[in-house]
Amino acid sequence: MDTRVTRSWDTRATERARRLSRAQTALGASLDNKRVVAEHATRLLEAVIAPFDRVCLEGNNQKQADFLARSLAAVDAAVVHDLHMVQSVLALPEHLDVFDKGIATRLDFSFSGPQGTRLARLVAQRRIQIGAIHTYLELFGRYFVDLTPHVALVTAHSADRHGNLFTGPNTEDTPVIVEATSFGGGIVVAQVNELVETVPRVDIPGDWVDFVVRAPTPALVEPLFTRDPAQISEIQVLMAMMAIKGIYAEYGVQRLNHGIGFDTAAIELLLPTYGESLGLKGKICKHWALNPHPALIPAIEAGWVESIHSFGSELGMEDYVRARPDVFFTGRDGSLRSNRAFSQAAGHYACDLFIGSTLQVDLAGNSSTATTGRIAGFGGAPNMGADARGRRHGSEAWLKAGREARNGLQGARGTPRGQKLVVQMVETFREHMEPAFVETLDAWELAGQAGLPLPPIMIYGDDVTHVLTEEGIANLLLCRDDGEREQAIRGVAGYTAVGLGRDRKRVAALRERGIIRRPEDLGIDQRDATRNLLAARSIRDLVRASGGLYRPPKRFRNW
Amino acid sequence: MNASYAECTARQRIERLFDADSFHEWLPPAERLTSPHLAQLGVPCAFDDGVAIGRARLDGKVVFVASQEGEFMGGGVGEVHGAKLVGLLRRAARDRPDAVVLLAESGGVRLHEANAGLIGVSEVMRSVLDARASGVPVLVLIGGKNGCFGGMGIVARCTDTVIMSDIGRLGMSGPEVIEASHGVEEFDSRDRALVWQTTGGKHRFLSGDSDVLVDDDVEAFRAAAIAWLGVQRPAILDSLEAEHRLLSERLHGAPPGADAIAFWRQIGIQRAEQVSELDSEALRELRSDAGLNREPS
Amino acid sequence: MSMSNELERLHFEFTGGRPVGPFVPALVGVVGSGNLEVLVEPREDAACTVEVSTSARGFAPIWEAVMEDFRERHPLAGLRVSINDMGATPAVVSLRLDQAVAEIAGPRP
Amino acid sequence: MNWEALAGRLFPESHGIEAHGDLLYGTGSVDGECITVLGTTNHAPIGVGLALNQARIVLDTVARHTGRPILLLIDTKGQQLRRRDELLGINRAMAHLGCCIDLARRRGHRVIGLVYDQALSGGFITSGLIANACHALPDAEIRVMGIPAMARITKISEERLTALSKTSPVFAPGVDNYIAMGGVRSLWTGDLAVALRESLASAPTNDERAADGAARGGRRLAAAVIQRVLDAA
Repeated sequence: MDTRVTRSWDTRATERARRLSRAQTALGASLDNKRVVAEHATRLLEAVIAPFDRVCLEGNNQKQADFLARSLAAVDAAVVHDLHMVQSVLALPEHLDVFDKGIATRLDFSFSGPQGTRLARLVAQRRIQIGAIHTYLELFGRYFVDLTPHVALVTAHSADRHGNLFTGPNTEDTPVIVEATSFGGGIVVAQVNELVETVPRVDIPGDWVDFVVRAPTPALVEPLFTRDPAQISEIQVLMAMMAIKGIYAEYGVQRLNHGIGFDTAAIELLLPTYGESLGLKGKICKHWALNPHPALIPAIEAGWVESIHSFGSELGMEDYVRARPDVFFTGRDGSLRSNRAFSQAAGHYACDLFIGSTLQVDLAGNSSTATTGRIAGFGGAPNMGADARGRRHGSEAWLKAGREARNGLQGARGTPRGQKLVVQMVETFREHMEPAFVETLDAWELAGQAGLPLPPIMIYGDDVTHVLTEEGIANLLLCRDDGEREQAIRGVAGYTAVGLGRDRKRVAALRERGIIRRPEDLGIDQRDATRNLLAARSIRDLVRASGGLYRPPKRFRNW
Repeated sequence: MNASYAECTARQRIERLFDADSFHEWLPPAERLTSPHLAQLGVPCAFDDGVAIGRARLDGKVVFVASQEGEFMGGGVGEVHGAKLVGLLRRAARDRPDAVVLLAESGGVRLHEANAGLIGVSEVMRSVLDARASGVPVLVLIGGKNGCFGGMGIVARCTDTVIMSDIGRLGMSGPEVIEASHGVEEFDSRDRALVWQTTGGKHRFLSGDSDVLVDDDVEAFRAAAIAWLGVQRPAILDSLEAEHRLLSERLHGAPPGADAIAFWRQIGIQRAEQVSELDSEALRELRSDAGLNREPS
Repeated sequence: MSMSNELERLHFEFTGGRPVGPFVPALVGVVGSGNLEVLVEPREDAACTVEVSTSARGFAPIWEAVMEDFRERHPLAGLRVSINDMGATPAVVSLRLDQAVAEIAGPRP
Repeated sequence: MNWEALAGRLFPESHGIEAHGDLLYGTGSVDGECITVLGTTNHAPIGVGLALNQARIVLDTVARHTGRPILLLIDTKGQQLRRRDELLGINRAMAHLGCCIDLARRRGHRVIGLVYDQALSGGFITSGLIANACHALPDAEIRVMGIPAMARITKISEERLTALSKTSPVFAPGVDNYIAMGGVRSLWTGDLAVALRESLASAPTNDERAADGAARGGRRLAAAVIQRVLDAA
């Protein structure tokens, strides 16, 4: 029986050709091969974008296609409207202006830190329909399934005549966006800071790129991962000591990722001092999936680090990375080659530990940075902070965590396997005495407000293996029921209402069994936790530690 | 690693900079001489009202010392705080120690005590000049995060010797105040490199407003204080005429606008554009090459 | 838990405990935002008193819990503790209290 | 009050005071004795230039007219808020002006300050407040900082500061507060020429403001604290 339909099979190709010729007629002589003059950028977009298209406007963690964002926000809404935006980060006002103007109506994204409040307002006013908030790898995956962009507006450092792109240290999301769009029958437009004869290296081949426009001003790049050691407190030093001795040394963690924050910066700055005093060099922290954190310079220089693969780069670290090719992934031109998709995959499957901070933790261990009135999303944390159930290769840390999680269980849940260490590190009270431990996360209230199908939880309780506060470490792997898990969390929640609500006897019993361990149980005297333990106490110390190779952006230079 | 001066509290600076265990405090915290004006504003007091004063020894010499706590009210001078400084300086004029050493870290007048603070700061200024007139040298050390501003920025330039680290800053109005009144084009207070080029230790040393530039290290501050302890700037007509010539030539000779690098080049500093990269030792060479040095005579 | 414009004053008193012995008053910490200063002085009688003046209002139950744990760690008699606080977290309060007691107990064994 | 009217009432016979931009200078005579007059008008912001111009006049008086009294007429909105002035060291120029006035005082020149309109802290601290004594006209105002700027820095609401500036002597800009706190020696009312003559006759040589503040009840602690430091063991 013949079940074949009669249809033409190359509609995407013909549509793409139609749009390219529309661009040709719209731009005329000013279109030089692939090169578009900046003044005609908006006219180009009106030619190659059609209403209801899926458009991927590169808004990354660090770099932004800001000129193309402005050009898109300037199109005639009668010509281009009802777009479905798919992008990693909503970082710029223009990223939301397109919704204000009706140029776009639907959105799938991953993170919107700076625009979270305005996004929540636009959703409440029904000006934006949110498809879903994803983690990065999830969104990238859908670019190849049901969210393939029709048009991609990306950013790179330079381009040559053929359209070969050099993305420089901040490659970030560009490869995965261009791959999906170009081979999915879409059109790729790139803004660049420079047009050159030959690019230092080819990051994106020219035949995947349709148009290149030199932006009037260099693309915006944000130094997100720079933490000034001068702002690390004694309490954060104490918590870093506990992380190193109570978790990294305990499990022999050699492969890990650090979330952004002063807590993790404190850990990085304690490796060459406190870590050294415990004889841990070579035993922990050899391989990293993280951006070139300036706070890691002293540990690299002291020989702790063998390899780092990065999602993106960090402003000011270019010369240092170039001088340390053994540690970083660099091109023939010597500059960093970052890649968010691959680093996220590495973080999920090839790292034994993720440690990061959060705003709220509840009694089940669920953790979230979602707060009412703001829709922010979580970027890569849900991916990095989840057990990799597909993983099969063993490691000391992974197997030990697996044993602790399954010791004494039977059946399916007791089948021997490993488990990823996911540590939530948080001071019991944040500034203005906001408690980090709560009975109910704000995420529930936000879900109702924004009409989300699920409460936006960053890391689910059953993926969290340890909760670390200034009061101690709660090892949830060893808890065998919800009651134990709740008391273990209350047992490190300090003087918050959740902490004060602890059953003192049960908490004491958990401490006996090693499920809760306080600084003194780890042989740590609180009064040793001073800033003198930090391998660098200021941005300038980091510059010195790098032999002058680290050149911090202006906003960090107080000398 | 060295002991950072900027990291220390006011009391730690005294403990580590002067001869071991030589500090004898007057009006210590237990006497609870706190500000009478803060409670009505819901602001907690400090038992020493933000400044520790007393007698100590520096390389064996008797010195009267004061150290302002930059973290309490930004080191601002209130009624009690100012009176403690005035008392110290008047006692110096009376008892003639070998020198007075002020560890200054202040935004100037403590705005929470506005009028009382303003009168207090002017009394401090008057008592510095009285102490010097009685033959007692007065030195000021500036190396805290908050720098030395407002009325205290003026007091600093009324002393015999100014010693700064490159983290220290010395001026009158903070960048935020200037930005608030004339906009971000006048002064972008977020551009820290610009802020330090305008009032930071390196600029003040190259322009001569600071006599000494040291690293952010308590030992370096101690060594400089010892070297310059006895130095006095006579407050006589000739020296004030010389000061007038210097400031007038600077005003009329300086390039237009407020570009520090152009200013440094104009006063003869080589490699002016690299100044922010260089350490204090290299800066000292640059200044002496330009013939701008004033050695402790 | 508001930062309105009055200071909140709290007082705690404990009896019993071992005499702390003579010592020179000691001050730790600085009244900066998120920080506090703690002054410890000898008392003639055997009580242990704690006076708190804070700009962060409405946290009396937490201060009480912190002081009870401080008492458990350092059951001392003849000790007067005075605190000026500008919104320090309980972790910082406990750390400063321990630092103050360490100051008067002399160098660590 | 504008400066010409003021000059006429201070020196009824004649005076040679002129305004050059915001700078006032010249001479006047009291009972035949010539005195140097200098100061500012138009609520002048004091930049490096204006500070140096005033210092020049004081130095010339000291160099050429030993013992001649100096009258400072003060109307300023404080220091000039420009990055260029900070770069060029406005704090050093202000200190220089203060040191010149201090030198004049030590060499026997009686220096009298008069706040006749407005005085904001930065521009006044090294002129009027360094004189032998500083006086004020009844409707003059002395302020440390404008309330909007003060609210931003102290995080206290403008409403609260405005209320405080009506009730609390520490915040109120009225000169009577400064008199109560000893910052200003007296109010000049009625015949200003007489008030000037009396102030020249009774100019103190050392700094009595803390004592005045205690005696008048506006600043009860300062003098006591100073004394406790002097007496401390």
